[in-house]
Amino acid sequence: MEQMDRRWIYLMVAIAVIIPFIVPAELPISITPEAQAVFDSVEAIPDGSNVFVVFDYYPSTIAECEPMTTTALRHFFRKNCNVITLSNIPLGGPSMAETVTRRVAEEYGKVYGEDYVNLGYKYGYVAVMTGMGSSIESIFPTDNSGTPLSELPLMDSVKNYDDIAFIFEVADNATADYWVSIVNAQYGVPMICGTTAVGAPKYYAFVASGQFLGLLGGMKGAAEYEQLVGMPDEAVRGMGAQSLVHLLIIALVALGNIGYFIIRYKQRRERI
Amino acid sequence: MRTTVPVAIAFLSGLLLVTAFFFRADTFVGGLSQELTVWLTIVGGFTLLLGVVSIVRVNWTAIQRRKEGWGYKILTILAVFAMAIPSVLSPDWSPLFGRAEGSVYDWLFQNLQMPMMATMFATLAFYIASAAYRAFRARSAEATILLITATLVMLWRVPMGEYILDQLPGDIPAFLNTYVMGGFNMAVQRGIIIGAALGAASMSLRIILGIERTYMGKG
Amino acid sequence: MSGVEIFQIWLMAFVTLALFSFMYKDNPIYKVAEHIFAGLTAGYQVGLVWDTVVLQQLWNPMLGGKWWLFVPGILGLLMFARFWQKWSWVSRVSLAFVMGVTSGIFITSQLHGLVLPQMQDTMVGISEKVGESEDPFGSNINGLLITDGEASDDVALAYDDTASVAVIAEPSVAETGYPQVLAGSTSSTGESVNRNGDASVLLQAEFADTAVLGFGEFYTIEFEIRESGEAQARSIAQSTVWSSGGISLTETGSGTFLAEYNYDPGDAQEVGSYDLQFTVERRSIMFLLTAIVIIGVIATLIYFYFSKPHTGALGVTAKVGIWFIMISFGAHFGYTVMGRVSLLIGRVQFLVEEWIASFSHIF
Amino acid sequence: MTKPVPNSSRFVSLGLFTLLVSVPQTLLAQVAEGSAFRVDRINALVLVLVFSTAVLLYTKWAKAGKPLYLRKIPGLDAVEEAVGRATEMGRPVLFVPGIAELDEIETIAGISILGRVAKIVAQYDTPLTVPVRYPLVLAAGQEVVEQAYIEAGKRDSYDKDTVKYVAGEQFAFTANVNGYMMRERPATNIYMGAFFAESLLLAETGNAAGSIQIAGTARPEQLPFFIAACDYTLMGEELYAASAYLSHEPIMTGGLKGQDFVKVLIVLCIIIGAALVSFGYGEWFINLFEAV
Repeated sequence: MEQMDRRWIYLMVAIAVIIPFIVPAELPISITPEAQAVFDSVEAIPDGSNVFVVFDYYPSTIAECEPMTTTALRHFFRKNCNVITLSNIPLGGPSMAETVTRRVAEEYGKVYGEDYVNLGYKYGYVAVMTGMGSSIESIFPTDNSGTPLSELPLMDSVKNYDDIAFIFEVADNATADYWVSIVNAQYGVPMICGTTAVGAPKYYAFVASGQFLGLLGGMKGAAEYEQLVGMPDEAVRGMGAQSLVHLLIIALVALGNIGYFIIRYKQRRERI
Repeated sequence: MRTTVPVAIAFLSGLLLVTAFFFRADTFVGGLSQELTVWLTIVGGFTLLLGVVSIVRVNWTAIQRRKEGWGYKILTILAVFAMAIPSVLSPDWSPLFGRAEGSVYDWLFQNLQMPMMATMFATLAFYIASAAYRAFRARSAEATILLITATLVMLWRVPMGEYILDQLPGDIPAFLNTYVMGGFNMAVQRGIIIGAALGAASMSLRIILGIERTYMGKG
Repeated sequence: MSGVEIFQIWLMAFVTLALFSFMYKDNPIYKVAEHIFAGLTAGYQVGLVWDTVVLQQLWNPMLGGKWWLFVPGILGLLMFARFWQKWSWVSRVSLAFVMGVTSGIFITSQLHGLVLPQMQDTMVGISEKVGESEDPFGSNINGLLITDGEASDDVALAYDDTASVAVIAEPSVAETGYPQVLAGSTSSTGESVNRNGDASVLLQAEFADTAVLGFGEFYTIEFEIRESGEAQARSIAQSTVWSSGGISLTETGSGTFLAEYNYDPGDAQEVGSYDLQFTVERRSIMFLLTAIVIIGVIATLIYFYFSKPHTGALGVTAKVGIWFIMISFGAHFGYTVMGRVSLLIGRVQFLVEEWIASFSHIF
Repeated sequence: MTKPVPNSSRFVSLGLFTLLVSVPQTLLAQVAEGSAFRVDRINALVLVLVFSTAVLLYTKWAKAGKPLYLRKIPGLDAVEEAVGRATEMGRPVLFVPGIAELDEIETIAGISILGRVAKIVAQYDTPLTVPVRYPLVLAAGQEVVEQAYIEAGKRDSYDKDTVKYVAGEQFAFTANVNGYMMRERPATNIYMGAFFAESLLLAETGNAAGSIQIAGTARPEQLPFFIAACDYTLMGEELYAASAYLSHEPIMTGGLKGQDFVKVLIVLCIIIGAALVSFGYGEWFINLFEAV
């Protein structure tokens, strides 16, 4: 059993992940208090406020992160909030912010420059986050496509963090730590974080301390948020496959351990 | 000269930023530090290009010396230029130039780079399953705790698993969220966060004071 | 679906499958995809830096009058000096600037933004606030009048002069939060509140709770008075985790409670008129969770403490630390599995819902 | 590794002086004028000053040669044993100093542990392979290994290709190292430094190849995989402590001791605060730690 070719395991995983897409099943999705808090805190923002939606993730984790940004944008646009997007990721961040935001904005008939703006990317997240405290324009003289901020009507009323009501950070890396330690701690802008599952356990500490008002952890977190906003989409559809593969992996762990204990038991018997 | 100047620059710029933290933004120190942060975003931007130059150089040398697999390396260099050249040309000349939607740059990103990056990481799901089978053994008390917690969390975080947990007595999902994630895990993460913050602060202090220079490549 | 779109989907599917093919074994198609991938990643940064840094942040502002930006521009260019052995030390100047500014921001932000709040939040008591009544009276309330038994003027100030005490109050808000103080519920008996007399007055307040008290939950109740115009209220009776503070609590009906306190005005207060305030908090004994958090944080910090050998009490704490750490890492492992699986789901979602779906447009 | 440079002490004393004397003075002057100073951040200032003083004093003492105790890390003994085992079996030792650049503190720690490992390896004449991902790490690694061979008196056995640049891309690097493990079947694999998603790929392949594995990284999200698949794991700050312990580098030791000192203060504050809060007298104390 120890010698089983790993490719058989790969094949089992592939089957477990494909089946639910061919035979979809509707699964009830329970809501954790952390996800509920995300929804509630966004709901509590006055309609029409200016908010940041931050695309701090690489294209490698779109499966987990894009459902979060998409749903957040829908949630904000539904509340007629003005959305400002930016990214601290030099690989794909600004492009994804552009594509995703445009797509969702079209659903809601929002106008670029008036209802939403994509600031794009600048190097050095600590400097970017610190610098925007005094002046967003000094760090981002233009938006992502090179239009000066002064030509964008929305940015007339947005000068620095004082004009930002909320930060919706979606991250697959440690940039969320700096949004907490720099922007939230020094400028008091309320924020929540949507993160890949890998980062979620750490961020429970920031939720407990109230530095994050809520937390979305991985695809399940995204599914919960989609459910709460009332627009089930990719993440909700993914839950079936997620369930099957988890059960498969648990079965594999159990199988591996049973084999291990049998071998150990035999060895012990032989010794006696 | 070769060491003193960099060390002095790190010292002055670092000290200014530390000082500015304790002053309001509209002071002289505040204004100066704001200017320096803007400068950092400019200077630092160039470091991204260093990596590009390195890649081209390394691959080019490999091609010249006909090292193993040099044919593939030609593809790498071609891909660099295919992405880079149209993006630095002015979009006023052609909609294919620049970075906007419809440009070569954006097209290559959306249709090649993005699916490739996503796939690279997706393969980890296979490896993790195989590793779970092979490597995760209850070898010791510690490993057993890790294994049990991991299994419970895996069950809890998916609908089917949660259904199974709900069949057991007691409210296990709520217990997991409140006590395991919000209790044990949170406390440990907090300890680690505090420790890591002290480590980062200590490193920064040594860089500002010029005691730590490994970043300069000084062995 | 247009031909271009189908081509794009097939291209994406091709590179996805090419990279997956490595699972089976290393092969030339995988290598082609892998090498193109490395090149694109590098090329992406060129366009990004050229546009967002060189043009947007440097060149255009300089033309716009910020001529001094040539300094960071030159510092940036100096970075490339590292490719010439002889001049590579020059690039250290730029690097030192980047490291200096970053470190300067780091020191304060790490200590201020992470250490302080995380410490602060660990200093928790054994009970935690679950709900709190809003200050129900706002500013336009009647109050509590304390007389010395002679100054009828005082009485005339605000209230009916036959009464030496007058209470109280239409709560102005009671909509949000729980427990809720009930409208018109706070009252006292009509007995005299004379600070020279020995009669006490019964203060009563009613509140309602939408949810039944759970296991380990209880109320803390506070009667406070505030002199008109004074910001700070003075507590006259307080029930805490540890004591009832002389306040008795009885359940009067489904979900409504009556808090009573015998107030002896001779105790403390000056003659005058006061606003009466009443708050109720619903708290929960969080002894277990609190203990886990405090012990966990301390044990983890001690585990990573290197200045003393881990023997004796320190050793025990460190041992506890390692068990906590293993639980946390178990959670990490579970979550990481979830994350990796999600990424695979994303790709399969694409292959099934877009690529396979496109078959119908072709065949 | 980082060697003291002649004028560094001048900067240290200059820095100490500035931080401890002039900054508070300027700040106090500002307070007196009632102007620009953020009085509400005085708690952070106190923390910064206490912390800086602790780190710098310990560093100074360490440089002055004062014996500073650091406890031994259990996994470190295992390193020696594991290298011994490789010698017995006549198979090589693989050392991966993480996949991050040299500006990452974990990489620096990894490289300094490499120095120690290389010395043992040199003494036993066991072959060593060190794949790296960045040119700067390559330079630092080569220097450290060469130095170790010289110190062990085996200058002639040093092979310049011991430390080699493998690939710049994460997964290309991993694939290469994995291939090496399956082909050469090293008896001992040591991973010390910053690891990311490849941690599992490396550790699992090493496990399959039957090597003894010792790992160390400060990234909590990767530690579960090392713990499960390796025989010994240095967790988090243990990595730094190990490198300080092995290298006796005053900068590292001093930093570690300074952090330890502040950790004790933090633990004390938490205990006092929690006690005060539990008895209902904690508000003022908690407010001392308010971050604004």
